[in-house]
Amino acid sequence: MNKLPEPKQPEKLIDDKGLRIDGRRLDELRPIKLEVGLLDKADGSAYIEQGKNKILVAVYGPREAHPKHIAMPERAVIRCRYHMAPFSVDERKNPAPSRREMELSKVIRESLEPVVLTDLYPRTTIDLFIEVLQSDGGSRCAGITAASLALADAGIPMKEMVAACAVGKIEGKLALDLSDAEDKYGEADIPVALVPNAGLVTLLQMDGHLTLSEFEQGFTMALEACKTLNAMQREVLKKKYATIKEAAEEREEAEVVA
Amino acid sequence: MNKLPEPKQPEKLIDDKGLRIDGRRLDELRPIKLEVGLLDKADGSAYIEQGKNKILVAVYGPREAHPKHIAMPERAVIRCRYHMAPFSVDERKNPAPSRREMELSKVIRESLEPVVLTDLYPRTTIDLFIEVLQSDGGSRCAGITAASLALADAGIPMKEMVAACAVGKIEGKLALDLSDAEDKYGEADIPVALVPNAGLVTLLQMDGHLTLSEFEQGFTMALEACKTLNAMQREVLKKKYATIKEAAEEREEAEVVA
Amino acid sequence: MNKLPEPKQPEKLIDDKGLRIDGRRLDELRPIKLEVGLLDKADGSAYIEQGKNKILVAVYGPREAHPKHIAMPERAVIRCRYHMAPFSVDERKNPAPSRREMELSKVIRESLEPVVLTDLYPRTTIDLFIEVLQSDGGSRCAGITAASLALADAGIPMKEMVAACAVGKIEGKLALDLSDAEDKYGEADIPVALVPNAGLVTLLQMDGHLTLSEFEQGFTMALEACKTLNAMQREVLKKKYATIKEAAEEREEAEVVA
Amino acid sequence: MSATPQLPPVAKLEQKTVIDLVAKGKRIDERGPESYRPIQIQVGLIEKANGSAQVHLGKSKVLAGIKVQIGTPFPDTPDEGVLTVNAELVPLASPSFEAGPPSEAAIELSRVVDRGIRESKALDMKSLVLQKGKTVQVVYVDIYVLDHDGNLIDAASMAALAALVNSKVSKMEVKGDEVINKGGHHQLPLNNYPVAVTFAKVDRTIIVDPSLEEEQVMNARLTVTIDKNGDICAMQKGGLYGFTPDEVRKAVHMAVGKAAENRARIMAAAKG
Amino acid sequence: MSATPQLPPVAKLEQKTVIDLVAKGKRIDERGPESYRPIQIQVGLIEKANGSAQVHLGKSKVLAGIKVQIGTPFPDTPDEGVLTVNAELVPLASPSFEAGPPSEAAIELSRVVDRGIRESKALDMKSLVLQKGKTVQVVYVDIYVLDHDGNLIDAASMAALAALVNSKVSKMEVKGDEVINKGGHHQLPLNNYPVAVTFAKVDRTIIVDPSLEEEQVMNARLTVTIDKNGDICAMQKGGLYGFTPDEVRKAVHMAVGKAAENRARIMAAAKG
Amino acid sequence: MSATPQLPPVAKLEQKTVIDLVAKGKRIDERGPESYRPIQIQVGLIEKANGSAQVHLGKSKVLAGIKVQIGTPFPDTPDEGVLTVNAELVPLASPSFEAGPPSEAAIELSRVVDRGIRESKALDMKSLVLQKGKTVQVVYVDIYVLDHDGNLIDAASMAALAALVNSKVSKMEVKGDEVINKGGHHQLPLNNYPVAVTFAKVDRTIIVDPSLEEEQVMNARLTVTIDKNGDICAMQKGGLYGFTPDEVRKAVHMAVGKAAENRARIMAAAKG
Repeated sequence: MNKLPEPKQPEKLIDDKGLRIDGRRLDELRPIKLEVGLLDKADGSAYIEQGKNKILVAVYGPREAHPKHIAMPERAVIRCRYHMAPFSVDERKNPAPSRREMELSKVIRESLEPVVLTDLYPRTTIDLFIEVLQSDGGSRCAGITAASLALADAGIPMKEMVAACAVGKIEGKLALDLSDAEDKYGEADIPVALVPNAGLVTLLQMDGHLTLSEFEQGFTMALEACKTLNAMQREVLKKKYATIKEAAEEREEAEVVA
Repeated sequence: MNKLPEPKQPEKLIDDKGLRIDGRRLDELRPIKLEVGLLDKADGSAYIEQGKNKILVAVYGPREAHPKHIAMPERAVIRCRYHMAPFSVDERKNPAPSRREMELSKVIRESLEPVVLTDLYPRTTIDLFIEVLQSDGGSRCAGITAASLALADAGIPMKEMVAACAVGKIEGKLALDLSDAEDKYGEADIPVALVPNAGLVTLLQMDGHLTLSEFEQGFTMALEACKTLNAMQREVLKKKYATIKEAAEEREEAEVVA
Repeated sequence: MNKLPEPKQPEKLIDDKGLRIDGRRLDELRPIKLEVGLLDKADGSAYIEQGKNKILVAVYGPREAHPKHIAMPERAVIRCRYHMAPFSVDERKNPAPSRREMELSKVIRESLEPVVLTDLYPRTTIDLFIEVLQSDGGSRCAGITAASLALADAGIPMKEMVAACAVGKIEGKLALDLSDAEDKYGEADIPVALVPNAGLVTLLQMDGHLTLSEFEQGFTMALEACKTLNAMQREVLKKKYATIKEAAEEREEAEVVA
Repeated sequence: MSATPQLPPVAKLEQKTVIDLVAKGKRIDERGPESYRPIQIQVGLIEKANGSAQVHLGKSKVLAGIKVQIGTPFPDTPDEGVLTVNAELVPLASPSFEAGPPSEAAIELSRVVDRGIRESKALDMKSLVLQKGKTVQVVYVDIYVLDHDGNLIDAASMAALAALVNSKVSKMEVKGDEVINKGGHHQLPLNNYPVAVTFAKVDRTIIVDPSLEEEQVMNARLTVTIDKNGDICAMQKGGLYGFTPDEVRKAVHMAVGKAAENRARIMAAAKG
Repeated sequence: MSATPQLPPVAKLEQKTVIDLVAKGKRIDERGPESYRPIQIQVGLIEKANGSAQVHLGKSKVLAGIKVQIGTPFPDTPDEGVLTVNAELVPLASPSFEAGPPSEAAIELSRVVDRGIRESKALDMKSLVLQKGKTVQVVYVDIYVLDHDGNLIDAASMAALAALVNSKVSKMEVKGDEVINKGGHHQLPLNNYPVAVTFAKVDRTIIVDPSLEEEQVMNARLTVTIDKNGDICAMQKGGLYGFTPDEVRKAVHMAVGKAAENRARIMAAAKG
Repeated sequence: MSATPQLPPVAKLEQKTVIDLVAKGKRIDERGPESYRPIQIQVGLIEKANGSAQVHLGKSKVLAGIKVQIGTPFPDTPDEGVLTVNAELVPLASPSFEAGPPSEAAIELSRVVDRGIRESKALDMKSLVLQKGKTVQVVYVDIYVLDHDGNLIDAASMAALAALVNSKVSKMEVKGDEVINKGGHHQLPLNNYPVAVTFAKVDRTIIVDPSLEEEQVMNARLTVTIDKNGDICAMQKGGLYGFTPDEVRKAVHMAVGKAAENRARIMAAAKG
């Protein structure tokens, strides 16, 4: 007896109108909020809310590799830590990294490696810290989406940004961007990360049960969603630079006036 | 309640004819199978079956010491890990090294140190990995016997090979090469390793109860068994080199023919 | 059910005559025994008994920093480990360092840093090992008092010695140098370390409940007790050097005679 | 082992500026010696927690989350629940933080916040018992540092208290062998509202709420935690040097007023 | 933290040879792009285990052992047994493996094998319950890598499945407070037979079953685990680069046939 | 992994002196080859322990403390209590000891002492049971090395035995769900009194009770633990070289007399 009474399983994941428990259509993303540059100490940072996911990402680097023996003579080493706050999930999570967090740190790093111009910064590390403050299904994908923005915010040269989104199967139907409950009581989940212009899939995992044609259809849904998310990412950066430019212009004007 | 029902204790360890539960005489070794050179990646390897013991040994080295500060300027450092697979024993063993495994790694290393010509390879390490895939009493001795062969297979210069065997006391009588059940329900166990030509005992442990004269008699039995095992070790190497030589001759012949 | 029957809580901590369970007055220190130079291998050592506290302190250094990267180019690094023996407390303590021991190691180190002339020994470490063999309330303060002596015994140059003592509140009254039971059933505890001539408070912690005026009064009591302890410290060193001097003179005399 | 910390190299000039300003009764961010940086408190950000609060103290940012679980009491306190305070100095928050088991700084931070709550008897431990000696509520207060610009103790202490005030827990009871929801929610029962106030000694001056730049040049640090009655419930001195007894006395007296101000801020924010 | 791995220095020339061959539709060990290396499967080598299998995949060697113990169910699945998959990359198997806690490669390996078994519902978890909510069988699948010459995921996945098929467990029941043997043995109840098929992308070509030399030059890796119905139950992409969507589609389709072939091999070997 | 130890650099000259003396049948501290250093044993120093003893063996100092707690038996020995021997080589005792988890030297030390006690059946394990299969006494023997001047095994073995003889435990019983004091105390029930005797081989000579200087030049070490009847209950060879069979035989015979002498010292000291 060391557990709280469990929240009940929802009776149905899709209602008669074809809507999901949070009112979404099957091919609809959850509400997304993206921000960059919130942290003072980090070289770059970003924040994403996707459904109830709340994820903060910081980038430090390129900086001197420490300890030195991890440095590589011809490129920067990318290091990545996906970590969940103890209060981010229903049952308190022990803060020591779990096997799941270690695996996700690896696949997230691998999803971002292809776009970072690591050969510009030999002997350094570029460190990515993804802190899941609240988790609601799809946190690895949301983490990748935010991490790309944090890298951009840190001024790390990249070919382009990576966006990620999962598609799943609930009650036999493919559904985009599963929430926690949908993931738990659904039948499959496929997280996908895409480098849109290069047309490269850099994250692909799956668990559950899918026929080949379900996979084919779901994979395509996920790729489309990645493109949508990539557009949002670019929008956020555009806004940021607009703000910076505006501020600069105002400063210039002020100087002219003065 | 976290245990499976226990296997029953045998009623008698020695029957009316003086034979043991596996049909052996008191002074009889278990069936032994020795092989060398089974592993592809290791610099040397050996395999031993002794009763139900199944033990695989790999040698890597001499190789650059890593981390560097463990290197010694005037000799090679020998490192040794005795490790049990989780499925090697009745109750699943946690894969993290136990205190017992740490002690055995030490005494096994110390049993082999005297024969390796470590001064030929200063600043390097010679690494010995002993993996007990199935354990059946006497695994430290079987591990030493196999480790000597693996060192020879790796071409590490040695004065000679070390062989090891335990002798024990069951139902008041000295018995060679105890099996698991005999060790568990017996009264004493003395693992011994011998460098035969040098006449040096390099492993000697004991637990249980022995009078001085029992020790004297048992110790002598163990030393004799070590010599028998050493002959087997040499036989295996001889066969290996014969095979290599044959292959070389065939190759030569083939070349002559061609 | 994994606990021994608990010792009973004393009915009263202060009796009708104003005396405490061990017969002390409220402003009275426990019996104290101080010794220096008991250990052979350490560069300096000291031992304190304060009530039932029995604490041994060793100092090693200044010695080469190991690993090297912890060294500081302009000063010695002080390292400190406060550690409790498993048998030092009522319930056996796991020998792995607890969070409490880690915190105390830090505040004890910080209490001693100001007096050690660390700039005389750049690139070295001065290591302090405080082993609580038996604990009886106030062990961090007793540890500081003994550690200063051990530093002196090791010949580490210091501005002066630090002395420490706690004051607490039991049954609403301020009381000096709480014992274990008083700490457990009392209402507050304030450990204080003082550098007497410099007039610097280098350890100050508190837990419990104190009004401002209680704090003011208790703090003053603790500072006075620190001065008393400092006199004892100096006495011990004086005696030590007297003994050394005597021995030297005897030797000289003996030489003259010879 | 605790070792003299290696401080990041701060430019000597910058260091001198910070010290010189303090010596003149000024500060690098233009505050007075006895002023806090701007404080923002937001509660309830983490819906999955039983309570949460984020505190911005200048540029320092700390998030605290409360989780209430079911567990067994400690054998020597069968009639009390369990309180666990844990602080994580995640490497996201500062170039000086490293991934791995809690550093001594993280342990000290959690223990100082813990002492404030525990010693002021803020949380009613007896009310957490569901079945004496067997089943109790375990209250986890997890402190997550998101941006480290100095004085984490005060930020964490405020975040922890605000999160406790913000808490909402299902009403539970034990039936047979199971814990069941009785329906409805309640706040964790609080009897006190401790607030930590931290002082630094820079050169010979006592300032309140040191920023990171000030911490890097301070001689020593003193935290005084004050309860709702203006009494002291916890103290902690840190740093490589010390305080004169008079400096200690001055800080203790100053803490009472500062704590009251910050407590009012917390209550206002937490009750919304 | 996960860091860009430091690959062992492979001679540039050798690296080029491997790549050039693949580009021409050939491979360094003379296989075709869509061929596995020779596969040998032996079961029952470890008598003390409840099931065991050794797989030789070319020169890669993996041993899997099953242990069935008694334990308690997870609180949120009181009516299911427990499955634990663990992989050890012991330093005996490769100069690149180190003694110590599981590396991220070992964790990924065990988790990919675990997902195949768990998500295909291969093991009938409900049948492992001896007493609902209290006593269940815990099935440990321990994967032991003995020689690492590439594509450990497929070798481990085959070894794990063969060991499960090879399993023999005493029939048990709970009487009063004890677990007792009812007499007799049975195989662990299996409902599915998942097989992992791993592809590598070398230069721009997709090959199956990469050897170590090929892994060291590959751009990326994709594992597709196929169940007995030809459906997908798990996938895992690895490596520093990516796949085009079409490459993914091609691999998924190719996996179905390869899995069926290897499943037939496993069943033949395991049933003897 | 166990690695060839890096011995502290001992001046070659000093090393030679130690060896030359032993070769002549002498020793650097003027003992004979078969003599122990002076032994002092004090018991009862740690009042909070259930038993304690401090042994000075020359300049080596070892403290052993006994704690008796309540716990559950191991599943395979439901009718026996639990004995746990642990040794700490705290860095206070030697410049060669480091803080951290037990080194292999500490583990070997604790296991050799443990085997002496366990294999001689010194402690009556059955008498530690309070409720079969459920509640037993757990006897912790903690060995604390305070000053390391060689031959820690013998010093620790003597301290452990003396602490056991010195023990005083409340009489307990189980009532309902609780362990209660019956009133009164008793000694832990001892049936045997094992004593370890350690030999070193320096050059070609066997000496007893090696000091640290002698350990640093010895070829090998042999410990023989002798029970009260003069029989052997444990042995342990250590060190980088070996013994001839005759040297082993000689040591075993010599151990009997030495053990008897030291046992008498322990009993005298422990019974006061």
